[in-house]
Amino acid sequence: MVVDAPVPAASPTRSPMRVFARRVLRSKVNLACLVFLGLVVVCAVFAPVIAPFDPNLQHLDSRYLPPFRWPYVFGTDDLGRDVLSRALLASRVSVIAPLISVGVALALGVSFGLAAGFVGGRVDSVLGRLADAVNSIPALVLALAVIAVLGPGLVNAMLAVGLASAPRLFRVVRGATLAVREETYIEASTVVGCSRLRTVAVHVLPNIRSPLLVQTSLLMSFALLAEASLSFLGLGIQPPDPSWGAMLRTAFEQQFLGPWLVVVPGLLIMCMVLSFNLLGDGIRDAIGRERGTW
Amino acid sequence: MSSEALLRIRDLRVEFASDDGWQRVVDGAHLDVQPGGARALVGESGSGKTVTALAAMGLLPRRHSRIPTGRIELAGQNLLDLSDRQLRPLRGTELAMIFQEPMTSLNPAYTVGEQIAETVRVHTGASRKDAWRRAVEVLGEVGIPAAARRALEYPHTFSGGMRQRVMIAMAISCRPKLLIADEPTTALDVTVQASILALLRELQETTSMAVLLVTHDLGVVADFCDDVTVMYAGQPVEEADTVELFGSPRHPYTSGLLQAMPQAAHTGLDLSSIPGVVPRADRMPPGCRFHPRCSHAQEGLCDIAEPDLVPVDGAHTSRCLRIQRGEIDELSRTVDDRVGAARADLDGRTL
Amino acid sequence: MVTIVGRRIIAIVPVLLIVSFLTFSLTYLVPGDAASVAAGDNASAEQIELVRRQLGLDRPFLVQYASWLWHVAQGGLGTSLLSSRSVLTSLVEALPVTLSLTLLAMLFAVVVGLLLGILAGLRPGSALDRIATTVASLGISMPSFWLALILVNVVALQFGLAPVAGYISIAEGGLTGWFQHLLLPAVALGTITAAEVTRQTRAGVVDVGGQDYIRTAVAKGMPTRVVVVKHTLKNAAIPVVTVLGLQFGALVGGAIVIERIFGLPGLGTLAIDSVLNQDFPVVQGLVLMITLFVLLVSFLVDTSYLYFNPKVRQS
Amino acid sequence: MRQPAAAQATSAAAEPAPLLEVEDLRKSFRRGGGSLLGRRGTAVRAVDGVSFTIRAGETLGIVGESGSGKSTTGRLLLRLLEPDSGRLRFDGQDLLIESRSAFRHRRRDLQMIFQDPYASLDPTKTIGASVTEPLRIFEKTTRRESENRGSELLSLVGLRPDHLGRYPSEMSGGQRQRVAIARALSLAPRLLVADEAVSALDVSTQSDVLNLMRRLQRELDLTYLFISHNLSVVRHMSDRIAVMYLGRIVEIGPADQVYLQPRHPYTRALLSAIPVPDPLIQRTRPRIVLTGDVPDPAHPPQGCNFVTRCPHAVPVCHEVDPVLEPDGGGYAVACHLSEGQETPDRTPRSSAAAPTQTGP
Repeated sequence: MVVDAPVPAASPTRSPMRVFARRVLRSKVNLACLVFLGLVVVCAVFAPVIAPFDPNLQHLDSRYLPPFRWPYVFGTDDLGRDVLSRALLASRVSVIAPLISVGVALALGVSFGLAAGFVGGRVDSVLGRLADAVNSIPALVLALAVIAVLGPGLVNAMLAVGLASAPRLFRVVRGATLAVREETYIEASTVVGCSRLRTVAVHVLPNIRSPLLVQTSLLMSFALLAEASLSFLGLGIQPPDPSWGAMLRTAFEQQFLGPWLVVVPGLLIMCMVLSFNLLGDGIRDAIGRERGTW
Repeated sequence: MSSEALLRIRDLRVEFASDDGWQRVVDGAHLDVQPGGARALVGESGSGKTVTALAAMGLLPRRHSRIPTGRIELAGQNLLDLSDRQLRPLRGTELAMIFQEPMTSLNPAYTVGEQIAETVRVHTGASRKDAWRRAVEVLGEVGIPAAARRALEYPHTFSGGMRQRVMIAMAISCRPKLLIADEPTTALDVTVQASILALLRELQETTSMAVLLVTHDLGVVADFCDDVTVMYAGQPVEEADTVELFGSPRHPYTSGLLQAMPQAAHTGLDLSSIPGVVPRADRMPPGCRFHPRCSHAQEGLCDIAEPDLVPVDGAHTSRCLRIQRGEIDELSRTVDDRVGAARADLDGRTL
Repeated sequence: MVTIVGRRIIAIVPVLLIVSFLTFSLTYLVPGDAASVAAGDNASAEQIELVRRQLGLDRPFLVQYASWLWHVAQGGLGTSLLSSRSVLTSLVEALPVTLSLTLLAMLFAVVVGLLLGILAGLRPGSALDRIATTVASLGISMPSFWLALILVNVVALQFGLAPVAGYISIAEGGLTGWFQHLLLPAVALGTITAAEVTRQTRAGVVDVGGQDYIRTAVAKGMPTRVVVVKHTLKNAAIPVVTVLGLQFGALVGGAIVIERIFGLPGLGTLAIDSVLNQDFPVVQGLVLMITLFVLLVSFLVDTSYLYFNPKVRQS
Repeated sequence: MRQPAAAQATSAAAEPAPLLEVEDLRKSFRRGGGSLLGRRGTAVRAVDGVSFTIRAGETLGIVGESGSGKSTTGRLLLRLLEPDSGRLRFDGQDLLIESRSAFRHRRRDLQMIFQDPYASLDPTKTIGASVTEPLRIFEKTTRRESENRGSELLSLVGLRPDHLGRYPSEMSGGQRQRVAIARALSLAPRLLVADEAVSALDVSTQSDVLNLMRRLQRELDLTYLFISHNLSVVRHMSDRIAVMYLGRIVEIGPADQVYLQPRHPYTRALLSAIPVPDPLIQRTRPRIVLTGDVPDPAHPPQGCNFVTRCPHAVPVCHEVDPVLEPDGGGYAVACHLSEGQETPDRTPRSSAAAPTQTGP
């Protein structure tokens, strides 16, 4: 009998994080998503340099141009503004808006989630009820209510979305913390003399990073959709600043005169949301296989 | 003759898909179970014993595993030739299986009576009423008190030992000729283990059902089985009658396992141990798979030549070149054999 | 079992209280002044003061909350600052539209999602599975209002197969008229949920398929049909039902945008109007009513666990 | 690491005072969880009045099946759980009057090894980081110092210094358990609680770890509380054995005596249930097969805890809860029948105590 696989030399030390990163990057889908997202960030940073026109410049003589009419690659809108230039500038909003929301959600969700999961007892039940309450108000409705108070605008809208999605993160963090808390190494950390704070920071947090990463990715996509919806309703970014959602609003208002206006911003939103979603799934799969190794 | 064997496994190889291609986790499994007999399949984790048992039931995950060669014969019929549809009527009636984890092996959404009655209905075409009656009857047979009432309850209301009894009831409900028990008592307490083993022994006597017991516990083997197959790293390394194997093991691995068990009275001494770990399926050493851990290994022989499983003493087979060549005479089985005898003497009086 | 249901109902109460408190406090974060908004643009200081006293805005915060809550509990949601109509009346008028839309969307999502999810989950890795998974990934990433715009453009404008906008109640246009007007909006709204249900169903079926008790069922010789229908689906249903409960809120949120596109006079349209005009009594009423419905749905979901999961039933 | 050893040497010269005294330790858990509405679950008495002492340098084994409270007892000693009542004295000092945070300095003296070596090491930390974490907490060691001490500790437990940079996922179960032992020893503790320390290991590896623990005990003058469900292992390791059932000690005494002349029917059943790895002996020895399972600890039976499964139960057992009665020689049993006629515990000691004389 012959052993098929040659005996490899002892493998060099691999940190779990590096192993994990390699697993994520091994998938072509994940790689493609990362490349696309990277591209959007590059566009956002260099939008003014790349854009062929001033995004707000109105070419009143060339309104409602369908795509591929030189020099307007993606055509022009109702005011004769270059769609490509607007889409490029709008990528800034698509990068910043989810960051605001997810930042808020992370700050609230992680701290409260860790507290609820690790301390448990009364703290847990009070925070849990609070999260339940906020969570039972649909995110967009909560955002509307906050906007009613603070007035329309991108930052207000995204703060509201962040607040509304915090309970989701809270639940994930709390659940993961509860699971990790049951692990023997947490008990062991108490035995070797770690204070509670040290245990949470050094032993709990790093061990919930995987589900946290997955949720962050998924929340980014949710926040982007929410931004688009609110801007579409005119409650997010205010004219004349472009966002992909706001561009769809123009398309909606002009759907008889320029039906093609709906294509570019919609596709961009979808690709970006898809990237975040697929990345989230990809990370989740990589964790799955991480668990399954022997 | 082995042709009389109820279950005959010959040269069975099983491979699992992994990131680095197919890995052979069972490499030449070989065993017989006689009608009404009890065969033990022993090994540590990673030895391939459970995979062999699952292969016999046709329960390997289809998409991640394959069987490149081998025969699994039940009463002369090669199960590997059968389609799933052909195999299905045999499961539960000819051969049945119980598992290590009684806590997760029962469907949480149905009552235990329903799960047993369902088996009876599918295999015998019995009416709902008759099937239920039979379910209650077997629950009683396996020693569940107030069986008629408990049949109406859901699995989560049963303790681990009771769930394993339910699993056994389900397995024997259609009177199979062979029961494959995969570590049936590993998850249970010793006193519960003792009662489950007693139950299996009793069922074996009353129904003349053959049992293939997969276990890592040599004590359980000594208690329950007529014959033993010891597996190491995907291969059977020794096969013999139980008394013979425990009395004079003919493979260094077996003797190592026997010596590693803490024994009655040699408290003051260090335990002997087997250095190292079981090699991974993709990192099998050349030559004898056990040689890197073997105290009897000979350079230039064991690390080069691959031994076969051959008879060394009557029906006693061993996969050790040095034993086969007669270079090792006696492998000690315990540090002091007299200890065991003394213990027996003692048990006879105190218990 | 009755006590479990009772306990679930009681558990809703504190959540509702917190929500009502949050909603009520919202108005206090307003930079402006509710009284001056209510009194109108050209009101004098005395007039504003009068309105303030009429509205009871000069009392302590908690007292105001208590009296507000007392009124709310009796159905008194106040009057709109803009139209001076009863908030409750406006809400009750708009509610059937939104409910029709969300329930139809939910139905669409469940039918499509379960079907695709089960087919995909039974054969993970097959071509059908890969197609279903891809479609679900796309569906979940598609902004519902973008899909709505495309549907309007293609189905309604280009081919004229459905009305572009508007709502007709069953009383007015019969079941067909009602259905025709809601079909496109419901599909647009339900697509994300359908995709979510597909994924969850698939995951549930795959997960249950790997459980020990499925192996037991196979080992005792059960036919594939029994293994799938009886042993797999009932257990796989639990996470799916959970997702449905969570998705209801998302549907209501999504309905706001969809209603705007299709010109449906539902809660969403009401919401946008009142938000833009800072009509707080209406906003408060909306938040409360929507939350109540979300809680009601999640209560129904919880109750359905009793069927799927005997452990919950007996605890 | 050597300092406490010296302290012990002096105390060992005189009649050794117990290192740890446990008195009437109790702990119950609530099951069925309370809610905001103040509903309370049923109380489960996990540890129900446990008392014992451990002398410096000895090993006390605690054996019992699941639900016996043996692991809870171990956790109570380290205050991983707070006892409901009882007294804990370590080296003469009351441990329970200290606040939880003040108790942290006791970690230097009291350490623990856990069952599952796959779970007791933080998967995101290197072996070096895990082993030296106690040093960094208590002694604020520098990085280089930690590294040196880490290498020393690893070689003490038979691992190589280059294992320091590895992650737990790259090590075998036996190696991980060695790492866990090294971490527990880093602060030179005096008492080591080993909770099912080898249960998750294969037989061949298990004996390695047991040998290591015995060697370390000799070299470092350690005191062990060795908790396991495996009576053979406990017997191999312990000087004295306590048998627990449903939260109580039912029998405690010198290992030989408990193992060779068990008096409590449960201990006997337990011994009889462990199959001897020798078919000739195993098949001829008489056995006691207990009926039924361990009762639900939330609803323990009336009278003696063991009465529902006891083959010898007499009416008094259903009525009166037996107390653990010491015989003065460090041996105690909680059974009404321990001095009675129907249990043959009066076997002549001579033959039982000298098993090695009966050769084949």
